Amino acid sequence: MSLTREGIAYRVACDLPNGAYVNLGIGIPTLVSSFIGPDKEVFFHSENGILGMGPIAKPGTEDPDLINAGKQYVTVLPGASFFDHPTSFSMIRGGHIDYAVLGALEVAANGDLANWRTPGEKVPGVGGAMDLAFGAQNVIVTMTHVTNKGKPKILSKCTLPLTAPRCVKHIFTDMAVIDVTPEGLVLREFAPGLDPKAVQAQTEAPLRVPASCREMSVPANFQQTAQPVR
Amino acid sequence: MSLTREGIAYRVACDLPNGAYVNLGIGIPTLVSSFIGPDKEVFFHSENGILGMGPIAKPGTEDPDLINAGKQYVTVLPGASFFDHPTSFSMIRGGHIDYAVLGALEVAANGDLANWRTPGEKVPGVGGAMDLAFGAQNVIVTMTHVTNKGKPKILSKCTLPLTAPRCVKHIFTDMAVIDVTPEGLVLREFAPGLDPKAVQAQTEAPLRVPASCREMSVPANFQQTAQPVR
Amino acid sequence: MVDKTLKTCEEAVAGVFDGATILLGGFGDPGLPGQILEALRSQGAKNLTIVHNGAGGGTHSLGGLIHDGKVKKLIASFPSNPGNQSFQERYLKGEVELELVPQGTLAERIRAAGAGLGGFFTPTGAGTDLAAGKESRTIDGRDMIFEKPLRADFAFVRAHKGDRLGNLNYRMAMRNFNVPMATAAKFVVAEVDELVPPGGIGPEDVHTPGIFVDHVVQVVRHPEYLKITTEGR
Amino acid sequence: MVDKTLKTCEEAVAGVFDGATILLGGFGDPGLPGQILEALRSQGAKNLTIVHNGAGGGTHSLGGLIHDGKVKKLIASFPSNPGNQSFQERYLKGEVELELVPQGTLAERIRAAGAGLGGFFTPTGAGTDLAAGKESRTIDGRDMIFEKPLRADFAFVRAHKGDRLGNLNYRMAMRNFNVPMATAAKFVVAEVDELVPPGGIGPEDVHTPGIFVDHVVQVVRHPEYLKITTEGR
Repeated sequence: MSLTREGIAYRVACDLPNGAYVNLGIGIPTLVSSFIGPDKEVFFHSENGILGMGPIAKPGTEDPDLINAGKQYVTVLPGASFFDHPTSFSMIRGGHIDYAVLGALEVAANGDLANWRTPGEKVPGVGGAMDLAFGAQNVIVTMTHVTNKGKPKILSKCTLPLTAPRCVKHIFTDMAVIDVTPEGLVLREFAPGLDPKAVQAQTEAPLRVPASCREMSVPANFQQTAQPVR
Repeated sequence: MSLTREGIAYRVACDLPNGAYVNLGIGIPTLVSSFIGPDKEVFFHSENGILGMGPIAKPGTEDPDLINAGKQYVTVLPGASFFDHPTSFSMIRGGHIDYAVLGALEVAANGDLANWRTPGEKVPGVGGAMDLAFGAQNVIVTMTHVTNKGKPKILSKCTLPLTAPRCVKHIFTDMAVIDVTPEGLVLREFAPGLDPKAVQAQTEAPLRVPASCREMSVPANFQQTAQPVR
Repeated sequence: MVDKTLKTCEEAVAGVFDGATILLGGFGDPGLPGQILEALRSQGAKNLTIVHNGAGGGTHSLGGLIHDGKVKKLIASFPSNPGNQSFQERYLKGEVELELVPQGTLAERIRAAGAGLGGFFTPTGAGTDLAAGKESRTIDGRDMIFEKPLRADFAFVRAHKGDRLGNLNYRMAMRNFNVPMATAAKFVVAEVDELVPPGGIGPEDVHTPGIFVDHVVQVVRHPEYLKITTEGR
Repeated sequence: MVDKTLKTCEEAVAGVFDGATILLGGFGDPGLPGQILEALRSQGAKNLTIVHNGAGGGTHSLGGLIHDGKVKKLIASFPSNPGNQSFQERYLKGEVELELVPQGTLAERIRAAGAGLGGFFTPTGAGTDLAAGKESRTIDGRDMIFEKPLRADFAFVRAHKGDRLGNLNYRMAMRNFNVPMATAAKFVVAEVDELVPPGGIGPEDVHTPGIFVDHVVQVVRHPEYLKITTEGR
């Protein structure tokens, strides 16, 4: 078993505390906002000057002046605010964003993150990736555990250019929840039906498995029996 | 003859062009705003976050949230704006303020300005004086030509601590209008009834007197026969 | 549900410890959190470092805190107003330290702290007495000095409207130092005239987004506000 | 009387010279001065350096300017969107230079220029490929790199409302890069939806004070605005 993309997002959403200020990257991270339960308020930030974003705008209700950093038409909730880029990145660089949830190409055991240059990509683009990786209080990575060629993405050392050194605190994949600690990677949870050994087999960097390590609690509709998410 | 304080302010006001953005210091500079004729629009800036200030508030109409940098209750004109200190000093430091009209203790022939520490003053205070002296496009000094002990304030070299080096462009006093040029001080105008020689006698730094040097044109009510303004 | 409101100014200052550094908003009275300041005076914390444009007036407000001997150091641009007696008396006796900073540099240093920057080069002050001990370099032909970010343990600010999420809106000239100060401290409390529900401040009218603010406390403006505030600034 | 209004976008770009550096506002379409940009494309100036978050879409807008070969260099954070074909084709042929800057650093460098600062230290990028050639130092235990101000000959921005004094008000997410860009160029023109008389934007609602703006030109939003703008971003 492994988690669907929605499952990974759901699992991240479970960990975000009430009152958190959160920036979501493109891809799986974007899905996180839909899984915040009614028991808590989480505030979503967009680099282009929005705090308090609501859901994606319904077709026909889009406002041309209201997009998110991924250029989707969005909405805002009561209590939202608009501001300029310097203010928006003061929130990021100044450590005011509690959680940045980002995709990754590679994560190293020491928390190094590589997510801005893909191998073979000829035109580089960095956007706000470095600002978020350097600035947010907690960088959470969501990704598939291995590449679409089956190679591990959690490594002893990144091979791709770094986005930021030693920034990742937590890794959420289709197979596991892993914490980055001063003593290395710690396996906190594994997907239903897996075990620590199965996770380690897909992880190049060594994982510590504490006594508290357990199977994830994720509804069945977020699990799949097929191959892990590509 | 010499100019009254109002006369100095009037003479400065005559030189401010239509559309100028101007910051007025405390003292004689504050008086300048009342002498802007109806033929031009000049925009007054206050360090504490106001652009487009109008006159001092009439008694009984003061708003407790609306003061100028001199802590007087003021008004704003249509088209005014409010902003925070970083923005306000971006206007100053960034060279967006066209004219800063400041008082001075001493001005040197090379444009050095000393206006922030008085001799014998035990508690220092700088406020926005340095920001304005370093940042404004044109620094205009208004002051009495000599100290209240009759000593020249326009010197070959300042004796007091500098506010900013080489910043003053024009000097308006009760006796003269003097331009600071790369070739030294140039006497542009002298007060009615005086002559270049009389001005030089009260000026420690040498004055160049070009052929264009002339008597000021200032209404009689701005002139006084008594001693120069103290 | 998130609720950042406090009931009293006493709660706002309860955590202030001896030796704390405090950013105190306002320029003159607009934006000065006067009632939090009075609560701070009663709270008793001492050896404080206060960052404020001036030095407060008479023996009330910041002047009162200094008068009471609670302030070890003042970081300010203009503590030399004739009204700043409490500061001036203690300063001349050597009982309060002063770090004098040009007003724009003070605002920018606070902003830099809130923005996570390590400092900046500015022309302001280069070649003057206030450049003493500062790193200098010539950039694009202009002499510049290096200024460091100025962060604090606490920031106390005053706004006009606030909501339970910490969003703030300022009237007229209230914004001044409050906007950068609200970004640059570990614990930020705003005193406001009016608490409104979320959305009560339109999203374009939020001047300090709630992300920067820990708590909001509604106060009733002193009926003699205007009268009181015309003295001693 | 001061009147900063222009009648046409052609007037806005008339002074643009070959080799000019231009700050181009907007993030995606909100705040993008699309009609000034079309006028610039017709105007014919070449060897331009454009500062913009992305690289524009397809063969219209900034994409069109690049497609036409008018752009010598792009200073951007994210020119790698699949929609940025014009840029990518010319970049891969070596016909356009690229200076890649992290988005927050780009905004802050522009702000620093407008604020008269000489540069700043930031953690963003330290120890990465984008730190190459940059001065670095450790400040308060954190690795930082030095970033320089980024100023320009021209800035073109888009706002919602404007007045004859140059005051601007932005709707929703239009503010983005426009606010700092309007402060950082010698000649600044804003394209607006609506011209209002002075005071038509309340003094608390002015996001870009007129002091920063040279001219304002009112345009009619393209009726297919929404449709057009959903492609190629």
